[in-house]
Amino acid sequence: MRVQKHIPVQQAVENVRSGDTIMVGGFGLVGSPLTLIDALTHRDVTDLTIISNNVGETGKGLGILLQQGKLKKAIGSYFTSNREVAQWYNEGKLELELLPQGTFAEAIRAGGAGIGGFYTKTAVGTELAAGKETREIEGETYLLEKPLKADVAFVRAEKADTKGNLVYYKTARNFNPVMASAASYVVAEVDDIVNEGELDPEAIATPHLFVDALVQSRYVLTKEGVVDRGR
Amino acid sequence: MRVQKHIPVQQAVENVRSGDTIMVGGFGLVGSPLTLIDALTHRDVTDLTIISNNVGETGKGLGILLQQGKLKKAIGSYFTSNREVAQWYNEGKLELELLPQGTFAEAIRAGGAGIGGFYTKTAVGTELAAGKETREIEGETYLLEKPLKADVAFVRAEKADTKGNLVYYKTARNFNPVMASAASYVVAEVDDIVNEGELDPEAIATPHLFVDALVQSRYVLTKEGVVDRGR
Amino acid sequence: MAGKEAIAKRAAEDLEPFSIINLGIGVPTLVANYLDKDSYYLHTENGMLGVTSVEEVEVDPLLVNAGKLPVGEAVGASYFHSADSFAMIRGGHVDVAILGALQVDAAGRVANWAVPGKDIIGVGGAMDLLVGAKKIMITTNHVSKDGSPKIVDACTYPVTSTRKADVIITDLAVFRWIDDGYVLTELRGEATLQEIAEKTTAAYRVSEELAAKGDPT
Amino acid sequence: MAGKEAIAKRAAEDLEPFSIINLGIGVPTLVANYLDKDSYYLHTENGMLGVTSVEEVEVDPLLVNAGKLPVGEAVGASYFHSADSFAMIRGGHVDVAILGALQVDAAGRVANWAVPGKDIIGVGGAMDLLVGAKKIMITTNHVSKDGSPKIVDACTYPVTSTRKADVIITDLAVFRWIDDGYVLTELRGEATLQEIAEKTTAAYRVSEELAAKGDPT
Repeated sequence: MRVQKHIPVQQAVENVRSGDTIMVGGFGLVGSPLTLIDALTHRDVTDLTIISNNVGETGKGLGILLQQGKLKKAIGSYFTSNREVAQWYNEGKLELELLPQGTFAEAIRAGGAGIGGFYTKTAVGTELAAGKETREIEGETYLLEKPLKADVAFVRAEKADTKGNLVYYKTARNFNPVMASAASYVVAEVDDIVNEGELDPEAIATPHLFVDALVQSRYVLTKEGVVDRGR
Repeated sequence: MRVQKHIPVQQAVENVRSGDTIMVGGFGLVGSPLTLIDALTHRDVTDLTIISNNVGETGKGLGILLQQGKLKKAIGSYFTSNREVAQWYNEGKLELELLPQGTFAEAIRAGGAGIGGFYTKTAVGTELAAGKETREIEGETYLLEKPLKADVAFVRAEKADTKGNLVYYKTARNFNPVMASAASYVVAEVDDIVNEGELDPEAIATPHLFVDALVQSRYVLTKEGVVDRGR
Repeated sequence: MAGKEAIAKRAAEDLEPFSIINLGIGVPTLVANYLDKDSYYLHTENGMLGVTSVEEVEVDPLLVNAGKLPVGEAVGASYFHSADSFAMIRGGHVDVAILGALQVDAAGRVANWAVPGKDIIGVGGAMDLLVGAKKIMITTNHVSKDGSPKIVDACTYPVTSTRKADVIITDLAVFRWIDDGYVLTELRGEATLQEIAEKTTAAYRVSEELAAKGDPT
Repeated sequence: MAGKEAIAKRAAEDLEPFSIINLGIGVPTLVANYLDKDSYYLHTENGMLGVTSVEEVEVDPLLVNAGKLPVGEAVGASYFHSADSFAMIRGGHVDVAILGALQVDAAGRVANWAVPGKDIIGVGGAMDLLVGAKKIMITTNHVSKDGSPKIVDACTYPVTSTRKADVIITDLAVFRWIDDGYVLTELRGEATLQEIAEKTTAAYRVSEELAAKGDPT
């Protein structure tokens, strides 16, 4: 008997339901699970809430889901990289929740770590503090921020072993490890699946207990842009 | 011009002043900076507050500082491993602050991460919640816990490169990485100092920006107990 | 098989393959001896996933479990720092925590960290595990050394958490929390319903199956 | 040397060797071109310490800075996830953050993330850096494209933080926060005290040295 975590990408996205909240790793397209996103564009789901630093780029990555009208809301820190986000927002077809990038990352970590809320000085006295509770701690003002959690997380790593342990590649790591900790169902898209024991136990950034399924990447970011390398 | 982080252990402990709060890594003696602790036993300092999971063992590691009467207070999660701690506490010669181990670790991380406080369900409804503020979050009760910070942190790693990047060894990692992030002056005791570029950039657990000084380990934990391997 | 070993073996039988398990100090540690190391993933809160038992000759003083006992490393193991380790626990990523207990009460509360009148100077990870693990399994002798019941109406020892234990496995019985209280679901060894009733001060129900069978008369 | 390059070069001269520096998008990114890569440690909030510039031929699409521009890897570099990266920033482990600005006001507040009337849809790491870095250095043109002052009495654009900027380096001048306000400490290029006075609406003091020298008459 074995747990087989490696599954077809179509099977992985079958777990997404309309109305779900989905975390999607990546800083722009760097470290973004492009193959999972592509598969999701072929699913008939709507009203998704996306927790991701950006909504991809115009017509790329998560930007395709936006164009398809599948998104109800986006929670992130920098939507400027996709000009269409503002347009959908202004037309009342997309809700936005903007957080400072550090607060965004910390809120996801908190969601995965069972932390009910945390106090940060970031954004105190700015428009992004509107409606948020403040508290004086040792003479300084802090904001209370809430954890972020999701139904599904789609992350991207460089390699997995068959148990589901993950290692990342350079700045493609970004939000992926924290997102892998903060969702009920976690799928990691990886470029390579190696045998267990082939990853250095000291260098595993995401232990396998966080990972429910693995899919093989098909779309990769190259110097020339997103390339379909087939499968 | 170079920053020379590698210094003699005597110089490293010169930065400790009476009344200081010192974080000391290790789970019992595993991953404990025994060489730095030894050097501290030769300093004439008093009224130290030690933030460490344990106060070493009886007459070993931090247990020596206790016997020397240098400690005013200990903050940790499991003092039972040194029977003398209870004795000093009962005689009114040592203050204790006991935290659940997860809250202890998280409080140190918070201290290093600029978090002003965090909410956890751990210890709710127990004697360790006495005097702590509670808050209902989505129908559940949480405790507010404060960050821990220190004047000095003594940590132990397996290897450092000359820049001060650290990697750890198996379960000797424990509290060391978070403590390295939460003190004004951080000294890492290491078994080996290698050239920069020799550590895998993906496997560095403590980036060099956290580390002020490196010292070569002299006392090591072996199957036969603590051994002086000279220098 | 000694009582403790028998409890550990029964606990092991209760675990789902491929689950993530954290073993407390004492009897729970023995559970590892009854688990196929390729089918169960042992987490230890001092920073490791993939704990195995270890032969004396292979002992590494820097590779220990939460009880500071030497352990081995499974293929596919990983290491992480204490804050990350407890993030796993508190965040609900550990499937089962197996813990010892001084007392468990009818409300499911566990007392396993402090004795009244003695100095409260150690808690370790017990409170975090009780709050965070998806399932709590208590392994304990049914009564304490002086013969007094450990499964009681209300804990007289300081509780470790207000969260209830899901399963209690003793040398005499198995109790499972069902709906709003414990149900005696299994008698172990030569134990009888009568004996459990005498040695348990907590209110509990008896499963239909056990009740139907009754005690030998 | 173009204005932006000159500002970046001046900013580089203001940095202590071996400090940990985070470079914002725009002019700050150019500062890297004037730093010896062995003596300065560049942090980027998307998860890397040890950023260098990169030759076109060595571009790696998965190795970028916070502006999503390709960068290189210094010897002794390290990678970490975003929560750890911002823990470094918020926790005070970055010595200097060099940021651009739409406005800086007499209270030292920086506005650099949103323009009134335009959609507020991006903030990135600016607020975290302004709160967390030990020292804030602003690099900016002295006036905006339409000629209006950027160093103003009170920001009319939404502020990024209430924490003051320590140094402002423009194409015309250097201001340093000393005690309770900005002091003009340096004129750059052909700039005169008169010109700075005309192009700055924030109240500021003039350093004794500059005041003593006066403008050419």
